[in-house]
Amino acid sequence: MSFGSSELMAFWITFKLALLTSGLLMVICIPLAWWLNNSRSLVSRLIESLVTLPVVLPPTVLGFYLLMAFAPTTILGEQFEALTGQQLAFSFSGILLGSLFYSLPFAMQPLQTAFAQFDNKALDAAHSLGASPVEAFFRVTLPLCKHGIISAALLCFAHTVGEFGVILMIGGNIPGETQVLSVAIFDAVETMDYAKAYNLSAALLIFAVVTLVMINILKRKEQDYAKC
Amino acid sequence: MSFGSSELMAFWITFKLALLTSGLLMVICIPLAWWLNNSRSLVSRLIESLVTLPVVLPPTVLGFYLLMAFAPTTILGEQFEALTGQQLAFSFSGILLGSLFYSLPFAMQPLQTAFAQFDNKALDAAHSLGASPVEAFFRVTLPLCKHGIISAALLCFAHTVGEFGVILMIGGNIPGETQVLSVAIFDAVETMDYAKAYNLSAALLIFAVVTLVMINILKRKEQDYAKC
Amino acid sequence: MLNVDCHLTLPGQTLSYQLKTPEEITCLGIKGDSGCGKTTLLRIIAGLEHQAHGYVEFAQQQWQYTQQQKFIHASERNIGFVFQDARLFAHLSVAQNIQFKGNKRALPGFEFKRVIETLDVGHLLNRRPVNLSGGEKQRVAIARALTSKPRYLLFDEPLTGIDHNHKVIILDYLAQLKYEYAIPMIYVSHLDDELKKISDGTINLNHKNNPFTMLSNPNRAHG
Amino acid sequence: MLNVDCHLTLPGQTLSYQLKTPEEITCLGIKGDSGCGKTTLLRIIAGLEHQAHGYVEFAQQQWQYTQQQKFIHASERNIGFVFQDARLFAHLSVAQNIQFKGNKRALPGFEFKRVIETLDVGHLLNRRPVNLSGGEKQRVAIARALTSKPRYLLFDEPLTGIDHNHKVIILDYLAQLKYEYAIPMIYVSHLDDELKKISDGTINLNHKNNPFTMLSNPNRAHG
Amino acid sequence: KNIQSDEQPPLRIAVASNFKNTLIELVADFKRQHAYPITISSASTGALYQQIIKGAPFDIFFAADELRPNKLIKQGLAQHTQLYAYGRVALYSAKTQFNYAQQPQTLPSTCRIGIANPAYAPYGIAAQKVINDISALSQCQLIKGSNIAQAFQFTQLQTVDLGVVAYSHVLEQSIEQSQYQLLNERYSVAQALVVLNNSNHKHTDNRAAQFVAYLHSANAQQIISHSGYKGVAK
Ligand SMILES: Nc1ncnc2c1ncn2[C@@H]1O[C@H](COP(=O)(O)OP(=O)(O)OP(=O)(O)O)[C@@H](O)[C@H]1O
Ligand SMILES: Nc1ncnc2c1ncn2[C@@H]1O[C@H](COP(=O)(O)OP(=O)(O)OP(=O)(O)O)[C@@H](O)[C@H]1O
Ligand code: MOO
Ligand SMILES: [Mg+2]
Ligand SMILES: [Mg+2]
Repeated sequence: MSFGSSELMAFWITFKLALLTSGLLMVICIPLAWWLNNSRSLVSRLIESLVTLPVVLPPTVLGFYLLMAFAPTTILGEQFEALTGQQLAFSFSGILLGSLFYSLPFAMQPLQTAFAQFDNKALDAAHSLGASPVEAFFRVTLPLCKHGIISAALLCFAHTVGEFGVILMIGGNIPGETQVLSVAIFDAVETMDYAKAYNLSAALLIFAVVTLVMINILKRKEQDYAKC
Repeated sequence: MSFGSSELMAFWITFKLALLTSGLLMVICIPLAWWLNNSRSLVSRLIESLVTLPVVLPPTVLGFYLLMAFAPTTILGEQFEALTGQQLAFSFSGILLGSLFYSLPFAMQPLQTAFAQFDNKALDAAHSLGASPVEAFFRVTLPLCKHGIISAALLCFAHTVGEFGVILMIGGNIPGETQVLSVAIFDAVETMDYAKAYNLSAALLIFAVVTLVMINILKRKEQDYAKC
Repeated sequence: MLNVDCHLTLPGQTLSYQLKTPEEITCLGIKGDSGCGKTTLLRIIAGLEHQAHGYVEFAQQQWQYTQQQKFIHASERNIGFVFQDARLFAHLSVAQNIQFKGNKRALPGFEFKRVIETLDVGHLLNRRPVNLSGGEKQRVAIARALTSKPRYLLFDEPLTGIDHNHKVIILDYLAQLKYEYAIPMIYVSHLDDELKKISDGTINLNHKNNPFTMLSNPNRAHG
Repeated sequence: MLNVDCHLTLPGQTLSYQLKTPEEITCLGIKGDSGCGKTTLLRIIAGLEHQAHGYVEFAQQQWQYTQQQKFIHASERNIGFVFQDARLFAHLSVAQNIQFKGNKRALPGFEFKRVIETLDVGHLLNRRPVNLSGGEKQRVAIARALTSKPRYLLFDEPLTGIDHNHKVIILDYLAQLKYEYAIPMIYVSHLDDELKKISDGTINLNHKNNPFTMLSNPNRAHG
Repeated sequence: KNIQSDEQPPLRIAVASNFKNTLIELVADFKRQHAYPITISSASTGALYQQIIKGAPFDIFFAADELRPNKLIKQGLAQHTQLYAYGRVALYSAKTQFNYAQQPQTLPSTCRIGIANPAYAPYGIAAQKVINDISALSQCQLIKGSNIAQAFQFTQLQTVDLGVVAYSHVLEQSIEQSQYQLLNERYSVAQALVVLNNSNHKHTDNRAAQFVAYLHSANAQQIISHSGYKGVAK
């Protein structure tokens, strides 16, 4: 199979989007999940539930509401445009923001599971050895929850690669800017260019399998110490 | 807000579909995840990756390929029709099968995380007390991995509620049979009946928040013993 | 009573055991430096080491004979095992832990009430393991093993972390179980006074050749 | 050396401590039945019980004074703590566990090499905790606490599960640390001979009133 | 990457998915005279409309109906609409053992028909008219796709007995003559475009207008009618 420049571009945008989304989500969600798991307030229970919400809305509908929120007439859209001189909707920043929102639950759930199963007793040892709470978090909690973190990042990455309803709506399917691979494949199916849809899907799946197999082997190798 | 009978029907179908999907996925995925976590063969690594694949395909595209598989000209479609006298495409069984496929990764990931963090040492104790491997699995492993199981079921349920690309393709939007809520909301947005879209979304979100808050409070109550 | 000819390959080393003791022993003591393989031996006898190869016979029961593809699963050996690290079920209360196997009919000597009282765990029954002190966990673990209707008992340093007062009472009880009901036991400990009180003979795993010593013990069982 | 007036509410009970010992003690022994609150006391002194209310002073250091909103975080108390259950970091090798705090400059008496040798853990350095026996874990835990450049030492039944040979060597070393470098220590144990060897006075938590007994101990520290 | 002859952004065309393939051909032909970059974004007419009212940076909007362009004019986002093609509809059945497309009256009583959703898809509205007129179809169960391409796919995969589909798709997929029946022009879908007001500020040389003008050329009209649409030549 051979791809044109617009498909290669779509590959690149997809990769960039998925990587940024999963990276940023880890930065946002690791502290958030930790806080949710350690707080007992009703507020935290509410936030915990709100965070899962994007998942129950059909992506296109979520995209529609996000589009409304991103419009230059809203505070968000206005502020963004004032700051960057660029419109939020139909820009890469826009689809990134949408992806973050959309994949949030898929980052949160595995992280919360991991933190919930994490045994706080190891932290006492770290504190007694002079590690501050922050240091202990990075040197003890995170490594011991590595499996959950990899799992979360993986789900986010994969989910962002496959995302298309939201992106189609807030991205506007603009080649070279917001046209990601999933939208390109969707387009190919819609225009009944089945060969292209098949080739793009196959390339995507092969890329995904290779990445996943590698990650899973890695995960397995390092996993056993966790059972101490 | 008030809903007509077709919306109430859509609510009911959505609920039934989500419940069946998450229930069946638990039955399928718990043993599968357990096996994947305990096997070190390359085959299991490959299956582990394959299982995550549906997530990288755009739902509509996945739906298109599923529709191809469901067509009466394929073995699957033919056999199903021979067995039930009903066509697989555009039937409730069809969207159920599609949902199972589509939500599989969201069941597997939290389960695998939970099993990976599970400490096998408790099993030795169970065996020494006369529990067979199967009994020990049900009485020790499962309860100790409860958090991950709830998390997996939750993600599946929510994800199925929000699913629509696949269902749009293989469901055919038949009121009372395959028209789920997400498709109804999508239709409302497309028809520019924004009030209806808004009402349905709001109802869905309220239902989701209430369910999730309840589950999260439950989860929290029972959670602490895990840190022993 | 014990006849083991077995080896187990662990990452970095292979442990092998050739042990044979006279038949008339009821309680076999085991000692040896930390890391010499006491726990591993107990696990092999219990059937918890699936990678172990060889022959295991305990109290006339042939439990493993790898050459003949024979391996009785741990759950079918009717043992009670007290682990070095208690290993309570975190999701169950103390009462549920103790009744894990169900306690419809207790064996004579192992009556539920008697075990609970001797081990002084009655006031802990509604607690979760996470809310117990180290010694309390250990006592619950002993109670759990004893109420599981065991026909054989394996103790891995059961009384470490238990205070003197409780220790005396529990050890007396175990000695009585051995004496009255002739329950075959293995008892691992670092403390000679414990071993002297309960065992009829001891294996010192530090001594590669001829590790067994017979003790003349007034508490020797009837059976 | 210890002055504690403190209470802690646990699910189902409130533990309270009013303890005051003479200043000239270097190593304070603590004993008492299992579940009487020894570990909890140690955790309060270490600053690991954030819910404890009251006053904690140890070796002239005022570490907690709830009325004055004073609470020094555990990580700033310069303590070495040996937990009853080792509590090694599962994701780190033995060497990484021992060097968790970094070992740029060791305190005199706590030189890395000396600690490793005395605790006989040199051959375990590349292992993961999951691959250690119970006694080996405990020895690594002691080594980890000692190499962390502690100015104060808290031991919670450190030598349980350790065989006689190692025990003698380790206890000698601890006594020497106390004697030569006057490191303030608290040592919890059920065994009188251990306490007699290392401590200058003991608190028996079973005795609600007047729990402290001074020992005349030949190993009393210089400082 | 496209080398841009000047600093101007590309000409951005939004198109309803059913016309995308035809538009690609038109753009390729147009580019022989005009070398500037053109990008094509496609989605359903409804989605594109929503994006445009939220400020999507498109210059020309090829809708699949007249409704949405007219709305844009009412909202002050465009000046005037213009028809660019009539989409034609056909009956199509892939079940080769039957002759449903030519003789719908032979459909079994438990038949299923694939159509685009009449609630919002322009081709669906046309399909609804067809069903109303052909009594043999009104007994069938309707399987509604979200657009006309889905209706075609349902039919092609034989998951429905008969589909009311776009003639352009029939030609594109080289469907055999015996499997479809081109329907009367009465059922045609009038497709209109608008040049969006925003566009005029972006390009100095009226590119949008140039492209729209090109559509009336003989070349363009030939491409359109070859693709299965009825042209709009005056
Ligand atoms: N996490 C906890 N939650 C609730 N109660 C606890 C918890 N930890 C200990 N306890 C209870 O507090 C009391 C004191 O426990 P502590 O661990 O201090 O005892 P200890 O003197 O160290 O006993 P041992 O000799 O068995 O280690 C006991 O009654 C115990 O059951
Ligand atoms: N899971 C394991 N993986 C690899 N090696 C292990 C494992 N468990 C124990 N070992 C090693 O096997 C040897 C025997 O361990 P074992 O636990 O049987 O010792 P032990 O005699 O019970 O010691 P202790 O008195 O400290 O409990 C030791 O060298 C130990 O490090
Ligand atoms: O072009 Mo449509 O929106 O499928 O009728
Ligand atoms: Mg051991
Ligand atoms: Mg204690």
